[in-house]
Amino acid sequence: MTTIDEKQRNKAFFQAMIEGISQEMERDERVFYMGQDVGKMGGVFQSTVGLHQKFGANRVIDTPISETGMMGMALGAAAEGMRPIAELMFVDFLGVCFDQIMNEIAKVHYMSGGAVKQPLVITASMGGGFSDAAQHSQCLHSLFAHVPGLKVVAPSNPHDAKGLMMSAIRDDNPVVYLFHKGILGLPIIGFIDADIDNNVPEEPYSIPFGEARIVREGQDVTIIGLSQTVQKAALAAEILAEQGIDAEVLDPRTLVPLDTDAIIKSVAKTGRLIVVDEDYLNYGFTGELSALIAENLDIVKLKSAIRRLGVAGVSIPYSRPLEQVAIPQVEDIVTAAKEVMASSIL
Amino acid sequence: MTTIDEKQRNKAFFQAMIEGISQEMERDERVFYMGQDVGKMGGVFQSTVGLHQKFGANRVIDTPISETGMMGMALGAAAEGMRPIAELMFVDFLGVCFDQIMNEIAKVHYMSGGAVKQPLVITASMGGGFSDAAQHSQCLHSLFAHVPGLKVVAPSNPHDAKGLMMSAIRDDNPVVYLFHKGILGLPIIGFIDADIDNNVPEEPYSIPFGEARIVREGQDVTIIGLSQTVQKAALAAEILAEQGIDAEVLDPRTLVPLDTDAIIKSVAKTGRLIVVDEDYLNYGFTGELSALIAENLDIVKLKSAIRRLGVAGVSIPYSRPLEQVAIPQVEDIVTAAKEVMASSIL
Amino acid sequence: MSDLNAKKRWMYETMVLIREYEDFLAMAYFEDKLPPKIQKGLAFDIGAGPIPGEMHLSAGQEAAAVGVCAHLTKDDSVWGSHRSHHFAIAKGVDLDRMTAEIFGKVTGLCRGKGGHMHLFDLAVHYACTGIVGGGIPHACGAALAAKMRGEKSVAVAEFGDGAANEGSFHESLNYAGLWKLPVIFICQDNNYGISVAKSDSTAVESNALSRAAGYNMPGVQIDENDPLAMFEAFATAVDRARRGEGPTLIEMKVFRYYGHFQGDPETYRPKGEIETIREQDPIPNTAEKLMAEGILTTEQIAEISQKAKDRVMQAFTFAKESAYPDASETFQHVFTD
Amino acid sequence: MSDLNAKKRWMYETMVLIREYEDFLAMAYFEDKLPPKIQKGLAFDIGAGPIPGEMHLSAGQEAAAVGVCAHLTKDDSVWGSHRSHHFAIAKGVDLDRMTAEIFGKVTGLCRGKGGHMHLFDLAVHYACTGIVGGGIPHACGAALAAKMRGEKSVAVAEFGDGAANEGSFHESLNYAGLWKLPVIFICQDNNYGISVAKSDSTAVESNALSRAAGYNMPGVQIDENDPLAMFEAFATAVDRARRGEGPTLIEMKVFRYYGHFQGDPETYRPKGEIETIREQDPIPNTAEKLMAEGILTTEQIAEISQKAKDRVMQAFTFAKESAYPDASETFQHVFTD
Ligand SMILES: Cc1ncc(C[n+]2csc(CCOP(=O)(O)OP(=O)(O)O)c2C)c(N)n1
Ligand SMILES: Cc1ncc(C[n+]2csc(CCOP(=O)(O)OP(=O)(O)O)c2C)c(N)n1
Ligand SMILES: [Mg+2]
Ligand SMILES: [Mg+2]
Repeated sequence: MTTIDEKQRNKAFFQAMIEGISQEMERDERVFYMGQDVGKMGGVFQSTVGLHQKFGANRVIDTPISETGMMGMALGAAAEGMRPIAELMFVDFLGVCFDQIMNEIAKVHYMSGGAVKQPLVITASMGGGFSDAAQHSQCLHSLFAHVPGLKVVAPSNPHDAKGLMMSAIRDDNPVVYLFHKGILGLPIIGFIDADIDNNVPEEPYSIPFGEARIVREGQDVTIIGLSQTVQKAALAAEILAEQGIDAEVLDPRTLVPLDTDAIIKSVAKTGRLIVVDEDYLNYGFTGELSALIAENLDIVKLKSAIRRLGVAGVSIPYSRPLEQVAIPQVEDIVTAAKEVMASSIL
Repeated sequence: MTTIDEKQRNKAFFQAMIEGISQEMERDERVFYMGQDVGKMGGVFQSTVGLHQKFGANRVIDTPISETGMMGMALGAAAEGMRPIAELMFVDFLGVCFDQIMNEIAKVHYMSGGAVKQPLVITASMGGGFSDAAQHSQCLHSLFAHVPGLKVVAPSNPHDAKGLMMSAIRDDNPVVYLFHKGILGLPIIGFIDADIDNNVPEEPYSIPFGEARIVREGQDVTIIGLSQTVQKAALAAEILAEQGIDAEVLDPRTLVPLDTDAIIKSVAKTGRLIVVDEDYLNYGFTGELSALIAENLDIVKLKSAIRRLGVAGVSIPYSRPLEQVAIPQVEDIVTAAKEVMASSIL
Repeated sequence: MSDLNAKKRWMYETMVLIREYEDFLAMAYFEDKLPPKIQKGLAFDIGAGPIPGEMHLSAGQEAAAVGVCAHLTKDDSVWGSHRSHHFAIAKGVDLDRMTAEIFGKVTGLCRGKGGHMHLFDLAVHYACTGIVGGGIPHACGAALAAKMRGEKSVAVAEFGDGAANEGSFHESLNYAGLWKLPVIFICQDNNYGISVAKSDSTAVESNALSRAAGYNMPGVQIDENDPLAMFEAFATAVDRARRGEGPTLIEMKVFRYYGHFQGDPETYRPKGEIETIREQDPIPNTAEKLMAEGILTTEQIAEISQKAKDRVMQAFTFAKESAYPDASETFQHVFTD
Repeated sequence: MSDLNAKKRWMYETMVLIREYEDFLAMAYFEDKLPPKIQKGLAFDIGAGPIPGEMHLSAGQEAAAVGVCAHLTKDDSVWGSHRSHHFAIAKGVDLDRMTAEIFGKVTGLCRGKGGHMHLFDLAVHYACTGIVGGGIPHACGAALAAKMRGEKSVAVAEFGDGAANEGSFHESLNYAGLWKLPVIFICQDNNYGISVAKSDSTAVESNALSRAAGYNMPGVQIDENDPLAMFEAFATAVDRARRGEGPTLIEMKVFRYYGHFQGDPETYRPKGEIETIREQDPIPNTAEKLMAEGILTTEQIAEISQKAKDRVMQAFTFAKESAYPDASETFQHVFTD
């Protein structure tokens, strides 16, 4: 959506993310990166390509397949003044180390009455769409966001990928940084690119948490996504525009902190809300955003009932035709928007 | 709220729960119970008192402090036709075994295309209120409910405790059964008893999942809680009644499946909703229930914005005066109800 | 033919079938995944083609599977990992339905819902999981069930060297040792966890030699990729388990002939390693031995090879010709009811 | 007095202080928790009184803490568990602020937010956690930080016999052995995990003797509840760690004089056990030894006892007299900003 000028420096998401990490590692020698296959291999999803060569095996560290140990070590190292980045290869694996994340890392600062800091970043790939089946396709941002004490970041585009990574590393609190495999721009996985913002300036820059991005302004209906679903929403908005529906697309970018003002403002303007998510539909992100509006109906006048799209009560099936149904697609957003426009509340 | 007649057989929650387990273990020899200190000791929260004596060490099994192993074994045993009950001493410890719950137990039936059954129950104590601090006071039902493939049950009173336990054990699917320490009726932990339904018939009975209980009928505002917050809501309703506010108190009893009809019907009647929870406020139960109404504003006409109460963005603090603030109390519900009654939407 | 010789022959045949299957799949996997059929700019599209998603092949690890399964009955269970085709085949999983599953077809073992890391065949008590270490306690649970019911069946957990560093390994082995469960742990040491060599992930040389004692169970290290060595070691272990004397940890050196997943550039693999391990391929080695023992002839070896090829072709044809599940199945099988 | 004798004296004094603290706390804990002050029908109210919540006491385990901490500097870190008062005191945590924390007061180490399982004192690099096994990898992380920065400090993880069956134990020890981290693991074998005896939870007799080898580190078992034995064993371990040669696992037999938590009916405890272990109390034993060595006199022992009582009283008075945090603090300290 940005117009390309001479100054534009287009990068893929994964490159932008690595650039952010690399610049922070240069600036601050307390920053180090650990995870499975993040060393020589450069990450199974190329999340660390070049870092091992640049910073050496002492700062870009291959770990055993022992995520609980890794997360616990991140806590200990952070408490002692280091600034670890710990990568979960797939966010699906949070289950093997969720205690360290939920009960230890997230709680130490609070439990210590502010005495102990946890300047660490947990990175993880997420998302489906390429038939990697039920245990390797999940988006589980809602689980992290539910737990007080974690900041949760999920950029939708290369520009934000770098700026939010730099903010994450500079933050003195634990930050969960999630990257969707289907927007990384890897040469081995199909990806969606609605050209939201592929311009990645070379100089370091950070993007504050808690500030939503208005991806597209519109008057008729607000569509909020996260990570890859922002890309899908942007594509849906283009189709909708052709059909005379002027959608506003909003990217909260960070779930914690959440830019509640921007969301309320947008829905107050359009009077209609669709929340699109690739995480499970119930008891999560789509519920929280819908509730935010439901709590503010004294200042937001809705024209239609809120509409939620997500992975509705099922695990991610392997077979492609089923996976396509389980995960909300661009057409589902288009259909939902048309239905919302056609409906009205009592 | 039930009137006591001669047939009334009052039992504490923990006794009712044990009776349910015991009767199922008598009926079906495939049922066994395992967990830490559930044997001779009868459970740290007396969840298995008498079972070890009655059924022996082969069916009521003390485990090492190895929750991942235990949950994984429950899966394997269930796949081979047994019907395990696996107890997590505190639900807070789900983190050390969440992979087995989320990626294995919850998904096996779906991933196998229906071939493999998982007739097992995960029980866990939950809740705070007695200064057990951040890692031993949580209510984490939203985390389970977010994951497709798990049924999630949290009874609020002794009658339901037995009936829902029997249903849980008879269910061919994985069921998470949560009991709040502050309603168990133990002689060592203070508890709330609004006398919702303490009548526990001796003969076996099961209560179907997905059927809410209307704890109190009312016209002005619907208050929905879960587990202990239902008790608190019932007490709040009594206070509100004295102040001329006629609250309807609803107990969904099971989060998955959720009795959406009952909730919609109640809120359609009262036009006002307060959701009270002891789990964390954001990205969870209160959001889901609010969203349910927000999605149905074409059939529900709200008079006021929805109001949510929960543990708002903090871990549970140890110090009593802080914990009292962090966890929604009866007075908070009363205040919220009065505010909701006084407000109105655009 | 003696029972033992019949088993040896079965092991050889099964190894050949597995190898044939994996080698065929290795290539079939790339169908429609390469330019120009895929999204512009991609060099390879993991999600494209008739066999989408990750693919972990077991070629080079057949010996472990056949040495184990030669001793198992249908009632014994096997709990595998992300790299488990060899055990599935050796355990007798229906090859047509397994292949259909890998193609995501409705005729698949899981009606297309599981995929290659999630093969379930109740008929032969076989299951696997994609979470490293995740399946190990499942085997303990099956063993516990057998023990509780007084049945003689055993359970097998099979996993890689990398999995032995997960907490689940430790907890499972402790349960097994403590409760004397009829379970056998098969650690296949292919020297890698994806790109990381065992010496960079594991504090000790051998899990069997250094860790089994920590759980009060025998640890057996098999230092050669040889089905007969596994056959022998497992015989002892399975007897012990069936007698109610408890678990055993067996570790075996195996080879990973392909990348961790298909498409893996394997830049971490030392030069010449593939050639070295290919030279030690247990299939021709076993063929030689069985010929020397008079159990197989050259003609029979050719026959076995042809039979395997035919069987594989039949399975792939079945899979290809099967239909995809109907979209409505997406919302089925969450719960039994 | 020689350095060694001064250390021995310090160990004795510190043991006495810990014991005095725990014994006093054991009783103080029950204040306002019994009828008639509590909810009708209750026999005991865990949440009532000035010290609410669970309470795990370390009386009988002092020897482990002082034998370790005698070798540590302020910069070395200790990572404890739910039962860690002994290590906190031996590591030099501010006793007033520790006690205020246990009372939930704003002058507490954590301004009242943590409670007795969550004591953090950055000044002396001390932390603990209520999740069994949860703190073990934290020590590895601190050791990793020291190693990365080329510092000579070491980290200590202290935990119980029950914790050694958690996956986190295994993963942590593997990291430590693999990366030769300057960390020492102290497993305190009090023979129980709540009500379950070690023989009912652990497949082996000794973690040190049977499991350390699985992580390529020395395992030392100390079969007596003796501070001097720990002092010696730890000397070797800490030297090794500071020399960059890697971790050690030390296991020591200790006693749990109280219930798992205060209020525990302890019906699982064999008759006479308490008497037997009380007879072997290391405090009088150590006093005798030090008197025989001429390090302490009877008068000094009485003095030490009185000093400990005074110190404990001072801490409890400080705690009692301190204010509770303001309600508004509930919503502070979630994030640094
Ligand atoms: C808990 C978990 N962590 C990481 C992964 C990613 N992963 C899949 S296979 C694999 C390597 C496993 O190594 P090993 O156990 O030796 O098996 P091999 O692949 O060599 O057969 C890894 C790290 C996973 N699937 N699950
Ligand atoms: C992960 C986890 N599981 C269970 C518990 C409950 N629990 C608290 S202390 C304890 C016993 C621990 O035994 P051990 O490690 O031997 O320490 P001890 O209490 O004997 O000092 C248990 C089971 C817990 N806190 N964390
Ligand atoms: Mg391997
Ligand atoms: Mg113990």
